[in-house]
Amino acid sequence: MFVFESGNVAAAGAVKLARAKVIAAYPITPQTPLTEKLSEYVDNGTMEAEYVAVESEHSALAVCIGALSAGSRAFTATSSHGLLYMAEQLHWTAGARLPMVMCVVNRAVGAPFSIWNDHQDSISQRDAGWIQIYVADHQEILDATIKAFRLAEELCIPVMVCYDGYYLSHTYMPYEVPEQSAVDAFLPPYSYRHTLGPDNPASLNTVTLPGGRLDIHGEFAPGYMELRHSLDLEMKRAIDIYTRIDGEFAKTVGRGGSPIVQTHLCDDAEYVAVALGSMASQLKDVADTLREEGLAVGVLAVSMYRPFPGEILTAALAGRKRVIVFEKALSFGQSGALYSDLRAALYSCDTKPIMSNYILGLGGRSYKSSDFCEAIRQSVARDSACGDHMGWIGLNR
Amino acid sequence: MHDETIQIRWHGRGGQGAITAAKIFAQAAFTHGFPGVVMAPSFGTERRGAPVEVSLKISKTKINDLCPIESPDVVVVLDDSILRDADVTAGIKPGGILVINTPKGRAVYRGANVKLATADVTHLAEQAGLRRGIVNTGIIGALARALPIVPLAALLDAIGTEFGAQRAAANIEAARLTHEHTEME
Amino acid sequence: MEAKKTQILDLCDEELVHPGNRGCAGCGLNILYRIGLKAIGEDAILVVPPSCLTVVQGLYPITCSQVSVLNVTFASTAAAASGVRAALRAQNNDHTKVVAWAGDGGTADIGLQALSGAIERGEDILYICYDNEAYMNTGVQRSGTTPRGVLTANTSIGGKRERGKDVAAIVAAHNPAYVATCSAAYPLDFHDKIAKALSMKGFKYIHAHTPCPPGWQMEERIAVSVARLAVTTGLYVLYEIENGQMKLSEPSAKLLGKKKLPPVSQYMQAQGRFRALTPADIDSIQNEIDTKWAGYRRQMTSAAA
Amino acid sequence: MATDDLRVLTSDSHAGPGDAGRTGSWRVLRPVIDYAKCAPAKSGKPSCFYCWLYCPDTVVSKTLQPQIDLTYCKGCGICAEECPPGAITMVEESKFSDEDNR
Repeated sequence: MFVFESGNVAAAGAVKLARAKVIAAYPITPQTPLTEKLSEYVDNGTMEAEYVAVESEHSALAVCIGALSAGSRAFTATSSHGLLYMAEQLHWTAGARLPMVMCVVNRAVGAPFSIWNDHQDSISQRDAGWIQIYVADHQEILDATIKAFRLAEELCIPVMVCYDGYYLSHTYMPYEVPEQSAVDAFLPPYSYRHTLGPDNPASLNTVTLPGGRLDIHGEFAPGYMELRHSLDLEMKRAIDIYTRIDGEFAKTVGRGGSPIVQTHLCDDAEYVAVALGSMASQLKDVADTLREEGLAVGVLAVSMYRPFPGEILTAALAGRKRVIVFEKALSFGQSGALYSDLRAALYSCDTKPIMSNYILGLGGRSYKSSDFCEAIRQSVARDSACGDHMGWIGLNR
Repeated sequence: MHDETIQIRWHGRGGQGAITAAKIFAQAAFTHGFPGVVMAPSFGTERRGAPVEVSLKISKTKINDLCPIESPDVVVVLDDSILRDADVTAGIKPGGILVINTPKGRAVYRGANVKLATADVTHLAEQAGLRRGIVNTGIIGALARALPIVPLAALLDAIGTEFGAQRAAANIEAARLTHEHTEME
Repeated sequence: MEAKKTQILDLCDEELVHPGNRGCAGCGLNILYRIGLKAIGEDAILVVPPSCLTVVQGLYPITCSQVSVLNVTFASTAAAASGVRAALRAQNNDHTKVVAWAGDGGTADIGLQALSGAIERGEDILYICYDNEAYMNTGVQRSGTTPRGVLTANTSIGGKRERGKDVAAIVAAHNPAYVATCSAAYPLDFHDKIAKALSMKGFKYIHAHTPCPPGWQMEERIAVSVARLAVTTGLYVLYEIENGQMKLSEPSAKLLGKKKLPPVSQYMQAQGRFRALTPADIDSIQNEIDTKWAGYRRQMTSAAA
Repeated sequence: MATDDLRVLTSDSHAGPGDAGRTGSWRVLRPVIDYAKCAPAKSGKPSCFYCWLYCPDTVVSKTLQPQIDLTYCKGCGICAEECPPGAITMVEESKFSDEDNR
């Protein structure tokens, strides 16, 4: 069934279809309509779940940590300062290997306050041990959120589904809502290997020594570093596992295809524009326009940013003349984070493309398709001897 | 492709229902031959009474550009008092359509290169049985007259769906009446 | 009807805390934890933030606790416990008890926001704060409940300048189902208050005064007797609050009949941490205690009249 | 254990004695019970057990002749302090021979 709703409602619908049992949330713009909608579902009985109206985002994730550890599927969502207020809990969730799913409705981070969209919030938490998925439209919000529960629960690694504040959260567009039966067939009931309770007395997340230690049976148990190593190994498997999960989703629900990266006109592209989120979608129009001008431009959307699909990106981008990365976030004193990651991934290929990094849209600074066109033309026109470069779009100077 | 997109910018006041009006029009468009429909209120906070904008893009293909409208084909004004506060025709394409709820007829707006459509929606909606000041369904009728891309019947159906049994009739009537009484240039 | 008071012989013989844990010799928390778990039983999930209890529980992969424990971040105790309860509710499990167990810093300071939120929501959990009146686990720094004048690692010259927070009163101001104060010197009272709290629905709070030999700068062997002095001198009052009504518990109620309480200086002189107090400071504390007890006596007389 | 086997692992500790090792070695003073004074031992009926009640370390048995598990007893002396008839004395560990420690 097609509906015409906002991105936040699409996300809420996914959580309902996924039958989350515990929802904890604290209001923050532009996340609020999502969690308001969930509270409405719980109140009007269309969703059988506990809604815990907490006093902070830190507590929101704490409630979810408690719920997941005690054996129930949980969900929260946040934005900006809310995500950063959760920061220690983010690391805790990943370290505890809890299969959490959270939507991050991307918003700029203060000071000064900005309620508008950029990616600084989630990008600054890329190293928290969460899988990060960036989506480009409402259908992807809904599908990715449902798939995220499968992924999180198969790997015991938390997943952030990130989508642009306002551009997606408050924008209405049509999307298809799957049947509950199809989602049920795709997503089995929640199970967690470490579920606490009288049947399984254990103390979870206790102090762990730098070295290993014998357990009560005299067997050698790992230390902190082995647990971290395991998290890293498992997270890297997310690329293959999510691809498989996407295939199963396509079978049961009927949509899917390229869950890790998505390309548009890339086969013969000499120049490839790379971006996260709704920008990547807009770049398709930009590529179409530039193709009409005779520029062989393609687009690559990075849908899964953590784990970083370095091999897939290298295969897709090696040998191109230029790779132009558009970003709404910065690692201050360096460059955009996606750009650095991508540049590092391409270091190993023999035919390295020249790279450009454009920063735009910070704090909701407006941009339009013609800005992307202009930046790509500018990048292409640069003397290749000048090498890689960084530029800003829309900066008043 | 974005060139074939019809861009409609709505101007209203917070609480006036511009978002609902745009949503109803968008839903009807989606079910009547426009797979690409994207609607968004102005990004940021909304305050009751303050001017608000809504962007509505309608296309035969999927819309990828989610940026707010800068060059509208059509501008819809829910209340002529907004003309004092906002430059509603900013960026409007030459030959674009300006739909205004006003009792003043064409005298309300003097500007070149714009096709004007006016209706006294406030009055007509009251006549249809709505409480004074409810103009969002009426204005849909005016837009349907000025931009006949969606059959009126489809719009009236969409209004009915949006408001449910009790309030549907008066809202549908408001749109129908306005559609009938809209003055086109 | 008052529930029958548990006697030592009635206590469950089964131990839910293994020996050989990392608690300091003479740890008051260890007494409370051992006896408390007897009241709580195995059908429970404990939620514990960083504190001495984290250390007492043990280092991965061994724990002294024979019940389920979820260790959580410092500020999140009451919220995480709320999450555990929400999950159990979603699973229609109304028998497993959810008990948050935190120190004074984790309760009065960094955990106060989450605690307040959980009480306001009426979460069906028991929250136990063991109050040893400083951040003992990090090496004895002042906490919100450290009394005035106490020497700690970061009030090492003249002692803490400010009064301690009355957390039980803060909690009581939220109107939860149950509030009680306890002392490690009265483990049976602690046991019975836990049992009573767990028989109720809604938010229950127990604040337990807990001696810490290194933090209080005293010999291990007198830990319990010093904690007892805090009660018998009238400094630390044991009570329960139900339906907004406060009732003194037996060890404190006994003091009502006394014309004159034993001097509080006995309590202070037994510990090194009060060294910075002058005789005048102790006099003024004594005056405060006497005024407080005069008030209790008046209340009792008017209630009886 | 190969790290590949650690998939889906976090720290899940399980209960067992001696997390901190044989904590009896921390002891400087050893509690010695004089059963001639000890109430349950003397009367042959369960009674008193203050030593058991107040022991922070779960090392006193609730038996007619209470036994102290010296493997883990940290020697805090609370049992001696709280014993109503004063049946427990704290004796310096150096007074005991290796033989006694068996």
